[in-house]
Amino acid sequence: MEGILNWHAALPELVLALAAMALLMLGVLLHRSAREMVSLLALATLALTAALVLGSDRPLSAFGDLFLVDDFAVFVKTAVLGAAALALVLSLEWNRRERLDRFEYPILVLFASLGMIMMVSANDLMSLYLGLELSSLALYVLAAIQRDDLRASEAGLKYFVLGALASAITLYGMSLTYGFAGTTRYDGIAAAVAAGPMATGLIVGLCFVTAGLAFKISAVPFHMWTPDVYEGAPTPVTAFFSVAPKFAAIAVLMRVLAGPFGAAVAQWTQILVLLAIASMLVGAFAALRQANIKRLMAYSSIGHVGYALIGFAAGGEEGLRAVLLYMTIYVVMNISVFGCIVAMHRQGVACERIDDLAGLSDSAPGLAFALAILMFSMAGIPPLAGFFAKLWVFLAAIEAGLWPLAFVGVLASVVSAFYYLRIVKLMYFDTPAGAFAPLHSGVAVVVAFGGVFSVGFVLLPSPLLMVAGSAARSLLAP
Amino acid sequence: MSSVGFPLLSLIVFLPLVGAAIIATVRGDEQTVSSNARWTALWTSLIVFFLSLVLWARFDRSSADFQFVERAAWFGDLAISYHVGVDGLSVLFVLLSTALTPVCVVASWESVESKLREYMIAFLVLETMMVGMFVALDLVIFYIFFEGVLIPMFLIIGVWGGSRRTYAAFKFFLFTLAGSVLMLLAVIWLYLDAGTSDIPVLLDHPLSRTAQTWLFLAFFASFAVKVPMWPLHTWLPDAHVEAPTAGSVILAGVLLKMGGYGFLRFSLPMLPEASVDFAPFVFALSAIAVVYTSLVALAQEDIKKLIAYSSVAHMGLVTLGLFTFTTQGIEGALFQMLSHGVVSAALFLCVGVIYDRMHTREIAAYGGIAHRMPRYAVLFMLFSMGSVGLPGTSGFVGEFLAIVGAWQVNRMLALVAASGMVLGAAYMLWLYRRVLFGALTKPELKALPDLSPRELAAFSPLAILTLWMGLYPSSFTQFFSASVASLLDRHQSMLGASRQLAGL
Amino acid sequence: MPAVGLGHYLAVAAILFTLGTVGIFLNRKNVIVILMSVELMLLAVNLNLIAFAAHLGDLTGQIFTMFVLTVAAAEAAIGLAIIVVYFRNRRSIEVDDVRMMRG
Amino acid sequence: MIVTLAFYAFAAVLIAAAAMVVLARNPVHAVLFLILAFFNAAALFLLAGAEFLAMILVIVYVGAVAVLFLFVVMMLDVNFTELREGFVRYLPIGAVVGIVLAAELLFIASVWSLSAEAPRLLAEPTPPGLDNTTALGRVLYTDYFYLFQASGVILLIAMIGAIVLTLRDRPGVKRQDVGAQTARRPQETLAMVKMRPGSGMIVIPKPETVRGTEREPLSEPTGHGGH
Amino acid sequence: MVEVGAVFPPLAGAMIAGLFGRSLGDRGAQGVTIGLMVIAAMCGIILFVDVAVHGNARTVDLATWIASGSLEARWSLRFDTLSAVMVGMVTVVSTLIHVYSVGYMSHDSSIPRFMAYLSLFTFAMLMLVTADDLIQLFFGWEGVGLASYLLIGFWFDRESANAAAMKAFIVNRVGDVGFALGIAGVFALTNSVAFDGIFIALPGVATRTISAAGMEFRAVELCAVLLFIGAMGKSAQIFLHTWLPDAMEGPTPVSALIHAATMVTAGVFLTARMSPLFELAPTALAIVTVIGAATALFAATVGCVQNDIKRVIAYSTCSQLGYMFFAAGVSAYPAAIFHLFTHAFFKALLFLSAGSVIHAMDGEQDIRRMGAIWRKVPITYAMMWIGSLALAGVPIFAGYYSKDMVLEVAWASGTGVGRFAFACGLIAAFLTAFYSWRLLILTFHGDARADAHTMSHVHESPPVMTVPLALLAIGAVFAGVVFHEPFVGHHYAEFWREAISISPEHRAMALAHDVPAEVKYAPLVLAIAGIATAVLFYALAPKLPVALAEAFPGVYQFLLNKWYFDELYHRLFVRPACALGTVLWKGGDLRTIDRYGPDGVASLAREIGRSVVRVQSGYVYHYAFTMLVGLVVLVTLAATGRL
Repeated sequence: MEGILNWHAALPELVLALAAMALLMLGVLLHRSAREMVSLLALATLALTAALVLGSDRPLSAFGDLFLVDDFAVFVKTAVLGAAALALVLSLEWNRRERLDRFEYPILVLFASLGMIMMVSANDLMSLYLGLELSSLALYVLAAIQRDDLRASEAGLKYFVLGALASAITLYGMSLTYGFAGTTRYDGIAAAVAAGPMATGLIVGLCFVTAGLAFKISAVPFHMWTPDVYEGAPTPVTAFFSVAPKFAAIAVLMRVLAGPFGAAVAQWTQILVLLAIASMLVGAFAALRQANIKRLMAYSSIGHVGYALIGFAAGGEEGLRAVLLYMTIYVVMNISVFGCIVAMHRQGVACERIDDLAGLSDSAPGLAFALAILMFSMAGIPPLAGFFAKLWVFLAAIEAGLWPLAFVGVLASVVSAFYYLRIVKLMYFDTPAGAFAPLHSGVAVVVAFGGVFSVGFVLLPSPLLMVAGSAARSLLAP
Repeated sequence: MSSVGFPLLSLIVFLPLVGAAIIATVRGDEQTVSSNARWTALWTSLIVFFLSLVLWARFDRSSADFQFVERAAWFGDLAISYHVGVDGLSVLFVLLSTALTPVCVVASWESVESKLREYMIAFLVLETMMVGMFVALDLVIFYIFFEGVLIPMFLIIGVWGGSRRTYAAFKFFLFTLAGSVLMLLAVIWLYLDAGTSDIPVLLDHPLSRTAQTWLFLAFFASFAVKVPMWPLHTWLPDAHVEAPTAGSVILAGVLLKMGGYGFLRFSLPMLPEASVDFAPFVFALSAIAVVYTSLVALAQEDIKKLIAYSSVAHMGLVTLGLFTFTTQGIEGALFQMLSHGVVSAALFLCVGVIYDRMHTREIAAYGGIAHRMPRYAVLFMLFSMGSVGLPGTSGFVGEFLAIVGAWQVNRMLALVAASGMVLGAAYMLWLYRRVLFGALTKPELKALPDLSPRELAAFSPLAILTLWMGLYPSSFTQFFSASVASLLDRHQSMLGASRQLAGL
Repeated sequence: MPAVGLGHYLAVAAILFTLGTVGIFLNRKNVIVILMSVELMLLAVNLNLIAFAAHLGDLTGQIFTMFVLTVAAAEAAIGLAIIVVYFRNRRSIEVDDVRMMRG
Repeated sequence: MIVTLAFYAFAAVLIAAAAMVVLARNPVHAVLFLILAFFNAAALFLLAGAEFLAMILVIVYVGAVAVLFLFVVMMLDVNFTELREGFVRYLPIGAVVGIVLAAELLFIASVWSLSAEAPRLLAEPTPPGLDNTTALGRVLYTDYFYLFQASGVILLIAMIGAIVLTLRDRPGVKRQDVGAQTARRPQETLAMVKMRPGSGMIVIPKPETVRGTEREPLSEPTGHGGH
Repeated sequence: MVEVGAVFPPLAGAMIAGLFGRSLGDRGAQGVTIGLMVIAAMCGIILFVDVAVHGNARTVDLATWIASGSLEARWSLRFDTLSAVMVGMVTVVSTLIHVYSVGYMSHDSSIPRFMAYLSLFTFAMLMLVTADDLIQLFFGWEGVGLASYLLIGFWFDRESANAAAMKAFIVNRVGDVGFALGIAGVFALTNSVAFDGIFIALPGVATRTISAAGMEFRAVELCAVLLFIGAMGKSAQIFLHTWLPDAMEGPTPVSALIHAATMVTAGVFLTARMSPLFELAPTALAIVTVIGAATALFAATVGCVQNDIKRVIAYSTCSQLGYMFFAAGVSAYPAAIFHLFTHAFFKALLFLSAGSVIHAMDGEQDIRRMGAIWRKVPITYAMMWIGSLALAGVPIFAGYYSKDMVLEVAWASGTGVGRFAFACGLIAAFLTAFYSWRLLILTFHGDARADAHTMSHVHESPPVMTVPLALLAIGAVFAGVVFHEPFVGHHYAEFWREAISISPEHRAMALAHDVPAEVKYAPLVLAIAGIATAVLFYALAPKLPVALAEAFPGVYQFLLNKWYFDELYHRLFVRPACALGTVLWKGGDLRTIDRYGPDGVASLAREIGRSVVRVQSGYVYHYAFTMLVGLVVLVTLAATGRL
């Protein structure tokens, strides 16, 4: 438990950081031909890091309580690293096709992942802030990495401007928290919050921090960047955005709210209820009229965050576990859907319009089938995995008596079913718009993974349930 | 609970998936794939049907308990398990589902031209979902199958449907989904309240009156859409009209029964007081359904739409019978569901036969085809009479028992229910007259061939069932009479208990 | 304990922060001004942290400020780089032009 | 007293300068006002006893970041633009939101009360007798070493990011690549062609040509001052 | 064995002829069905003798049919006097008509189908009369309805036939609603649907009341009325009679068998069968009497002006059924059944004779285009005379005995409704005689009004048609005199035994033999007067009816248009139902439920989506502004303590 310089607690982070730097050197030395190799090595790095994460001792805190490893951190880190790896797999094909021949790409992904796993393990507002910024900066660059593309640069610009605003907001909240609690350590803040009536400054700090993190998970009304950035950024980057940072950010939010602000549960529950309702509704309604599939997925992800927040608002071990399960299932489904989007290209041009999917069941039955499964799963239709995700959050919500949330949730799920179905409809009911180029094997693996997961989850749900349960427990009783 | 070592129910539920997997893995040219899909689907569904005949044979008809029970852990720490079994209320629905699936496969033998493989897969998956729903003894499992039906059905309507298939498929899907999600909340609440989602346990789980009221409404939202009850019925005509023939057959034959079965399985026994409280409301809606949709059926110009509306009217009789809480009412409703499953399925097949030949469902496009298709005319007449409720056909028994049940509750209700007899006769005979009878003047009809042996093969089991159920219904009612009796006993005692409680 | 009360510092920081936010959404000129507004907000944060640190007699606030400054610098670098990229593509950095994607 | 007066003076200038950053029509002016604001903020830091950070602020911000801003403003050569009517149109509602936010934050400032636990929870109480810089230095490289390293990585990312985004490959520019030149073999460049008299010559292109790399050595075109 | 032999051979015949008709051929189908009918008829006669004459009533139990709780309906064959009489009559008449059909339908293209339908009908009718419970009775009841529907619409390429068939089925169904509800009511009351069970339980529940439509009724009255509504439908009593004249669209043997001899009398049979119930329900009985009397009169008036030979006879059937009902209504069920029995013979005879005429006239049915053919079809002519004499109630002919008895019991009942029925019956007797002779004269005498071609082809029917006619004529002549004594004589109770129960205070049967002479001879006098009037109008002064019609155009049109019942119903039910259907469909389903339900919600969702998306303007400052508003809202809520 103790030890100021307990380095081995942060072994995965160290390995990841060093490997990223080493790959940077490799890339610089090999330059032009390096992208493929660096990407593969980055994948290996992610795998190695994930293995180290899984094997880490826990619970363990290090660096004078700046850093904490527990079941929760391990769960989230593994998921984040896995998501990053899958996104990287998708980029292999895309980058070759789109002539995005930059070895920096995988390295930025590695650094972004580093930032995420750092913030997941943060046990202090400062480590949180640095982890957050570490990942954010890498993500800003990634969003704009297709720098000759106007849309990508606009996406980068928007993401950056709003991200900077959000981090300023977070920071302001942190400063207030620090000031009024007298410390930046989580346990210290928890003690300050728990002691007597809460200082107004702490409540406002809570609001600011929550708002800033809500930006990262794109919860309404801090979601505005999402559709534009998702649309503009290169597809594998969007895929990465939609899974890893989101999971990490929601995990951080959980850590912060359940830990330091654990005693203010009454306050943050209400904030989350508002965010959840707004997110679900916006996610459901705004996506109805989208023509660009990435934009649609952006709104879809906003909606999904709303659902995850339901579980969060419900609180307790059940609720937190529901969030973890929801996010895990969401991550797998979403990355696979993006795999399908990456596969959408014909005559060397990437297609993003939903209408481009028309008649896919004729030209690429396998892909269409997988995407259909994923869409039904996203819509939460049993027996697919997405249903269980929703089942658990609703279970938690009802257990906590949050009926309005549950109602809005189910109604929004009906509305959102419409646009998921629309994609199925295009693929299966409509006449073909032309075949896509053949599927790349890496993309196929990602897509198949998501499809098999969605279908097969029903058969063996208990392992994930158990792991998520212990993660949630460790968050509540460190 | 008589338990068999052999996992018969699981086999019946999941064997179709195996068939689907076999179909999915076949490679080859279009011809091979199609032919393989047909035969695999046929054999799979037949094997499943024969397996379910074992249920028929070995089911202990004197017992109201769940039989052929299987149970396995599923969710680890949650008290949600894989639990299946059948009792008198469900066993015949299993048979209905497994019997109709091969009929559908045969009916789609040649009429489906594109993506036959996917079509057959969808049907087999659908069979799994349907049967699974009827045998589920765990609320969550039930919900999964209940909802899971939507996916294959959505595709069946949407991919192989008519010109407005998209609208119909979406309407079907979203309408039913909207109802079901509310039920999901109720399911979750029940699970939390009782600590388990095991249906046999839940049946004995006492609930406060307020809780019953809310749960009833939530379940109602789902089942009423599925049944469908007026005014939630408008998805049905659209879905039927656009669905391919076999899709309509399954939709009318089995899917509509899911709502009635749900009422019977959950609302009545679990929520006795709320059921009694809401009975007048249900009666009102059912009565409106019977009269309203029958009148609407009279005005239809599309054969399928007419039959679809007639389904709504018939199902109105089902809900009416269920909530009478009389032996005759409930047994009548059950029988009516089974009978409607056979008769309306057959009627949709009938429509399919001429649709395949003429590619139109406009009533006005036909006339006098009895001249050319005497066998078809006979069968159509038989099923029309079944639909009309002529004694000696299956339709009579359920309808009559429901009326008897209704009479014991309210005389006017019985009158309204019985008025369906007149209106039903009116629209069915009007349909028959315009399609089959009259002079054969339209030149394009003059070369219509009569039923092919394959079509006859699809019809014959349904015709036999229609007559068998009409002439010897007790061979069916004996399956569920014990269960219905115990349901009513339980209902009475629960009502009594809660009244006592209220008295204290 | 500094001579000036914590409240005064906080008030200044609050005004600064508000100016920064207002600058972001009222600005119709160019994107760089938005960046500057963000810098103002960060400055407000730093002022807060320093004031608290002084008031509490704690170094954490100052350490925090230092990291904030570091990050702010990095952020500025990346922000400006993105603006440059955008300018190269669009030949403009007017805020109203940054709206190719919407809806 | 003087300290208080100085505080008010610096604070007033700070706020005015900040307002001008937002309001200035000329971006160059805005940058200059930003620099002014930084200076005043540094003064306020000093008043609060954070000498080291005050210096850092002046050196890092004014010396590097603000200048960087200026550099970019100049480089991009953006026009001076009028305030658009959007500004006026959105001013009221913007002002309302701004005022509400400010009011709330000022409210916190006015009624602040630190947590009773705060004194007990301090992570790094200011060690008595040490000057500010030493005290910071002692903890920065010990207790906060982890974060110090992390901030280093952040700067690395900023560097990579800036390069990735702005370093341009110029395909037209010819550069010398000694390695490539010496590695060339005759077979790759030389084609022996048998000529029949009077037939003219057809140039057969070589299947592949080794081209020189166009990458410059790593540098920081938009570099900035760090630690 | 005999019991089964009486009932099921027709079913076998129907199935054989129906399913294998094409391979059997016309002759084969005819042979099989007639052969099986003969077997049934022989069994029927044996049973009649054994059960009715020797009193060996019995019930053959076959199988359970419907069992639901205490409701248990069984397949069984009940043979008591009532059903034995019916079985005997039905099998014999049906056999004769099967034979007749061979000749009548000889030119038709689907003879096997026709024979199958006839046999099917016979089977259903037999199931009806041998039922041991109300539900089997209902099975037969609906079965004959189906057969009737199929036979009326036999020539299904004729639109009018289809319309008539539908009308018959649907109007019958209206009555059946009453019947079904009546069964439900009886079951609710007695907890049984089997006759014995009902009859045993009835006395105990006679005083029970029941609420319906906000009113209190005596349960037995309500049930009896409901059952009678069923009977009205099947027996074409006024208000539900409209289908019967139209039913003449069917081939004539059908009219004879179904719409004269057997099916339409099922209502009377039902009333007699349920006599224990009706005996407990005086109001219901009064209703039966009034309806019956009104029908008798109404149909007779309409019959006087009809021009279709079969329609005239159809209205006469309707009228005669009225007689039977008012007899039943005054508790004189034996009289009703007796009239039913004799009526079966002479009405079948009349119809078949009419069929013979039509056959001779090449399908012509309008008596205005007949005339002067009596020499060419002498046998038919004679048969028609016999039938008409029996119908008019001229002594020694069957109708005389039964009709007299009916009128006497009506008088003898002594009640007001009984007297009303008597009065109506007398007038109807006059009218009956009048239109019968009108028909005779117009058809056979006077000028030849058909075209020359038709006239040249008029020929007597073949023996296969005339022999059944002759056999029926024997019945029409002798059925009255032979069966008068056992059916309605002084010892009628010994004949009917338990099959009919009449409560002791209803003494119409007993008193009928002691009515005053003027009552006894009034019908005969009026019948002769009717005949005389007809002769006057159509043979001696043919201008007179035309003048009368012109003098009272209102009355004439009123009668010609059958009291405008069809038009009334069309306006009142058919058109509104269709219009309402369209309104509910287009206005209700499409424009209300769909528009404000699914479609409305969908477009609302799209609309919301559009406005949500509009916020997503693309401007960074809008985005930032939204975020800050969100922040401010959160902080405000926090600051004001709402969080």
